[in-house]
Amino acid sequence: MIEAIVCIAMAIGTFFVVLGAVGLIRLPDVYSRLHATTKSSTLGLAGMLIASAVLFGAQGYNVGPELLTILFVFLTNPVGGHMIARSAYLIGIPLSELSVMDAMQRAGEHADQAHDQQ
Amino acid sequence: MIETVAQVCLIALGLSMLPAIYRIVQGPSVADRVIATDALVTAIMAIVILVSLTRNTREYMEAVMAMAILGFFGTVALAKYLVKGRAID
Amino acid sequence: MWGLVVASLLPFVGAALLPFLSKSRGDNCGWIASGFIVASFAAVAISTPAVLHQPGAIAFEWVPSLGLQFSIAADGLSLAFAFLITGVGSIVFTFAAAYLGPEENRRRFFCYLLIFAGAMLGVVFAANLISMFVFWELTSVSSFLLIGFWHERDASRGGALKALVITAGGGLAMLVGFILIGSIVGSYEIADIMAAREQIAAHRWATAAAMLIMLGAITKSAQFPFHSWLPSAMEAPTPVSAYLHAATMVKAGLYLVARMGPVLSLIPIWTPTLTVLGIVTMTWGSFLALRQTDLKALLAFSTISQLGLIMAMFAQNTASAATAGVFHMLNHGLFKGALFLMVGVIEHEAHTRDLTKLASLRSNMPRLFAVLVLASLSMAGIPPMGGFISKELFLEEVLQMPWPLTVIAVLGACLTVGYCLVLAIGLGLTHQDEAERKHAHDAPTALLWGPAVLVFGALLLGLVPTFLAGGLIESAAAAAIGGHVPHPHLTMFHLSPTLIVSVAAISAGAAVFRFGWMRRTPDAPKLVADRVYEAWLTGLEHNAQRLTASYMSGLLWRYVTIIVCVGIISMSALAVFVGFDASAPWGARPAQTFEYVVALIPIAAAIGAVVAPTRLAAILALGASGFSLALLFSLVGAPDLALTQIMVETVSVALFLSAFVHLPAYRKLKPRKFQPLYAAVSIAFGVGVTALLHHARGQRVGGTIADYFVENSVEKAGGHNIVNVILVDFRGLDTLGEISVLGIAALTCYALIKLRPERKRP
Amino acid sequence: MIARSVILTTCARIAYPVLLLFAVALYWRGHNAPGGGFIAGLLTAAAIALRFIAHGRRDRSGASAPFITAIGVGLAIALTTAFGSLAFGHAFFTHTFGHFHLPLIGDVELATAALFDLGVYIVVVGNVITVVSAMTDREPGED
Repeated sequence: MIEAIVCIAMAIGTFFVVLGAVGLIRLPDVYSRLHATTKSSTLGLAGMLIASAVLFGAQGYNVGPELLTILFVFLTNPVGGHMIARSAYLIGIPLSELSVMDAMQRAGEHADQAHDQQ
Repeated sequence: MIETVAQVCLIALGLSMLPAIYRIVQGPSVADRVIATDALVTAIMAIVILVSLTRNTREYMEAVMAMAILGFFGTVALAKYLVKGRAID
Repeated sequence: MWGLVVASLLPFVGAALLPFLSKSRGDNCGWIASGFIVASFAAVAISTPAVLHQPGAIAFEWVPSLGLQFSIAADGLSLAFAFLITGVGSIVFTFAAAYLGPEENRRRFFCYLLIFAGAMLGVVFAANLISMFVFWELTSVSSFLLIGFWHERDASRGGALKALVITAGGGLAMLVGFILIGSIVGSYEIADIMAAREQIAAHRWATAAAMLIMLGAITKSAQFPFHSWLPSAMEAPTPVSAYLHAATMVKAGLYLVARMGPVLSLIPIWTPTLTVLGIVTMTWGSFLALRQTDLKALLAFSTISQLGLIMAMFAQNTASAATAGVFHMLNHGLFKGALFLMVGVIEHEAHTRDLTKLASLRSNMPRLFAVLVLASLSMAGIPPMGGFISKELFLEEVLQMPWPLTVIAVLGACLTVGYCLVLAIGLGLTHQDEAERKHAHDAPTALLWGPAVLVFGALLLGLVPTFLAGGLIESAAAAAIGGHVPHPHLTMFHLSPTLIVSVAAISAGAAVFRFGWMRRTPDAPKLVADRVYEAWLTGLEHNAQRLTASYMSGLLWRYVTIIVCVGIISMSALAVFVGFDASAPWGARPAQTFEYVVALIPIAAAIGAVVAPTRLAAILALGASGFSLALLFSLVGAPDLALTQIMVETVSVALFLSAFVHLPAYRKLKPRKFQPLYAAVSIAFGVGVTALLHHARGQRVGGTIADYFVENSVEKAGGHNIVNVILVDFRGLDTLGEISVLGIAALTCYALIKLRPERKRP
Repeated sequence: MIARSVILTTCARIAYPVLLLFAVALYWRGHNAPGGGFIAGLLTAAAIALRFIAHGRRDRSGASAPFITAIGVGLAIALTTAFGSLAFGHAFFTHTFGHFHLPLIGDVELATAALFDLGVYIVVVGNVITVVSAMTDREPGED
C-alpha cells in the first residue's frame, strides 16, 4: 500500500516537473514561460516531497524536513516568479504578438489618469 | 516496484533538464535565463529527492532544504539588479 | 667556559635592555652600553686562564633533527679575537659615548653596536659551522645598519648597500661551502670536521668547498677583488670605522681562514691562492693608500693591505707564520683602532679630514700628535713599537716564499712605511701656506685617552711581548694550525738577515715619502672594482624592471593565460618525466542510465557560460553548472559537499552582482570572434587536469588515508560527520590558515575599494 | 516605478528568521551530520544579503564596521581554541570532547572543535558581508 502511494506521488511529481520543462520551450514569451516553471515545478516538487514523506514516515523517520521544504518551496517560488515578471515588464521585454491584452499597461494608464485628476 | 518507477522518473527528470539548459544558453532575454535556472534547480531537487528515496538515506534533506530556500535568492537578486541597476543599494 | 657564554650573551642583553635603561633622551645610554661591553671584557679576561690550559665546549640543542646546535667552544684563537673585540670595543664605546653629538640618535647607535659586538663574539666562539654562519650574517646586517647610520645621506646608504651586497654575497657562498663540508663529514661540529681532515681533503667536492669558503673570507676581509666596499664603508661614524672596519669585523675572514686552516690547507689550492691574494692585496692596498688625500680613506686602504698581510700568514699553516699572523693581528687591532679614533678627533676638532687642508698638528694638537706618531711608527714597523716585531716575523716568512712574492711583499712593506710617514710627518710639518689652513685647539682629554691607551698597549706589545701575550699567542697559533707551536720567542733585539731587509724597506719608504713620488692625487680616480660593482648593480635593476614590465601588462586575461600556460607546461613536463599511467578504473561504480544525462548538464552549462552574450548570462550559466555539480556530488554520496556547493553558488551570485555595480552595467560584451589560441589553451588545460587526476588515481599506494579517518573519527574526535571532523579537528591547522586567508582577503578587498582614487565611475 | 516591492519585503521578513535558524541548526549538528561552520556561515551571509536586497541597507556609514570586527572576533575564537590546549598541557591544537549534563537541555556532548567551528562560522559571515557591503557602499554624493 505504501509503495503504491509513493509510486503515484513520484509519477505525478515527475509529470509536473517535466511539464514545466516542456512549457519552457514551447511557450512564446517570458511571461508565459514564467507560469510553466514556477507553477508546475513547485507542484511537481511537492509531489516528490510527499512521496518521500510517505516512504520515510512509514519507516518511522520524522518527516519534519520534507513538510518544511514543501512550505519553503510554496513560499519562495511564487515570490521569485513575481519579481522576475515585474522586472521583465519594467525593463520592457516585449509581450509576444499572440498576447491579446496588456493588463499592466491599461492599469498603468488608469493610475496615471487617476493621478492627473487629483 | 518503487525502484523501477524511480528509474523511469529519474530518466524523465534528467531529460527535463535539457530544455532548461537550452533556454539558459539560447534564452533571448536575461529573464528567460533566470527562469530556466530556477527550473533547473527544481529539477535537481527532484532528482536528489528521488535518489535519496531509492537509496533510503535521509542525509540529503539538508541539501534539498537549502536549495528550496535559496533557489529564489538568485532570482530575486537578479530581478532587482535588472530594474535598479544594483542588487543591494 | 661559562664565563665566555656570559661574555657573548652580555652585549645582546645590553642591546635589548638599552632602550629601557637609558633616560628619556637617551644621552647616558653611551655609558650604559660601555658598561655592558666592559663587563663582557672582564668576563673574557677572567675565564682566559681557565680556558687556556684546557679548552672546553658547551652545546645547546637548536634544531636536533638537522643536527644543528648552538655550541660554544673556546681556545687560544677565539680568545685572542675575543680580547680584541671586547678590549678595543670597550675603548671604542667609551670614546663614542663622548664623541657622539647630542643630536645623534644615540640609543639606536649603541643598540646596533652592542648587537654587533655580540654577533662578533658569537662568530668567534661558535663551534658549529651553521651557528657561526648565523652570527656571521648578523655581523653583516649590523654593519649595514651602522654604515647607513646617517641614513639621510645618499653616500652612507650607498656604502651600506655595497658593504651588505658584497659581504652577504660572500657569506652565501661560504654557507654553500659549509654545507658541502657538513655533508661530507656528516656533522657541522668543527671538532668532527677537524677529525675528518683527510676524508675532506680526499673528497671530490673539496676544491669547490675550499673556494667557496675562501670567497666568504676574502669578501668579509675586503681582499683584492672585493676590497671596494671598505673605503665606501667609511661613510659610517668614526667609532664604527674604528671598531668594525679596522679592529674586528674585517678580521672575521681571518678568523675563518685560521679556524678552517688545518682542514682546508690540505687541499692543494688553498695555500697558494690565499698567499698570492694576501700579498697582492697588501701591496695594492698600500699603493692606493699612498695616493689618498682623505685621512679615513688612507686608513681604510692601509687596513686592506694589513689584512692582506695577515691573510697571507694564516694561509701558510706553519707554526712561525701563524704566530706572526696572530701577533700582527693583535698589533693591528690596537694601532689601527687608535689611528681611526684620532682621525675622529681631528675631524671633530678641525671639521675636515683632508690632509692638504689640515694645519700642522705639532703646533696646535701636540698631545694628539705624539700619540699619532707612535701609532704610525707601529704600523710602519719601526722599533720600539710592537709592529716592528710582527713585521720582522712577516719578513722571515716572506723570504722563504718564491722570489716574485718576496719582491712584491717587500715593495708592499716599503710603501706601507711610505704612507705611515705621510701620516706622521706630513701632518706634523709646518707648511708654507700655514695661514689659511684650519687651526684647531688640542683634543679634549676625554677623547684623547682612548687612543692613548691603545697605543700604549701597542708599545707594551713591542717591549715585553712574551710576558704580555706569550701564552695567548702560542695557544692561538696552535689552534690556527691544529698542531703544536714551540714557545714563541719575540724579542725586540735580534740580528738576522730580516733586520737588514726591514731597514732597507724603511729607508726606501722614507725616500718615497721624501721625494713625494706617487703621492697626493686630489681627485683619486674611482676604483676599477667600484666601477664594476656599480655597472653590475644598475644593469641588474634595469633588466629586472624590463622583465617585470614585459609580463605585468595590466590586462587580466593575459595574467590568466600565463598562469594557465604554466599549468599546462608543468603538467606535460610531469607526464613526460614521470610517465602517465592510465591503469586506474574510470568509474567508482557502474553508472545508472540517468547519470549519463545528468553528467551532460554541467558541460552544457559551461559552454553556455563561454558563449554567453552578456555578463549576466555568463554568471547565470555558471550558476547552473554549479548547481548541477552539486547534484553530481549528491549522486556520488557527498551531502556535505553538495550543501557547500549550493551555498557557494548562492553567495557568489550576490557577490557577482555587487561587483557588477563597479563594472559598466548592462552593456553587451563586444562579440568576440572565436579565439583559436585561447580555445586551444583552455582545452589543453582541461585535458591536462583530467589526465593528472586520472594519473593520481592510479598512483594509490596502500590504503587511502580515508581508512584512518573512518576508524578514528568517532573515538578520537567524537564526531560522526567525518568531513567536518577532518575539517575542524584532524586538519584544524589548515582550516585555521584558510579562515585567516579569508579574513585577510575580505580586509584587502574592503581597503582596495575604500581607498580607490576618487575617479568618476563610468 | 515602485522602488521596493512589498511582496519581496514581506517574504524576506518571513524567510530571514527561518534562514538564521536553519543556519544555526546546520552549525550545531555540524559535528555529527552534514553541516558545519563554513556552510552555516555562508547561509547566514546569504540571509543577511537577502535582507539587504529586500530592505536596502539602513545606514550608509559604517555599515560594514560590525562585520569587520566579526572577522577579528572569529579569528580570535579560533586561535584561542587552538592555543587553549596548550594551557591544559596538551600539544598545540588538540581538541577534547566530553558528555555534559546541561540544566535545561539535558545530556549533550560538547567539543572544543565546535568552538573552533564557531570561529570559522563568524569569520565566513564577516568575510562575505564585508566584501558585499564594501562593494555596494555608495560613495557620498552618488545617486
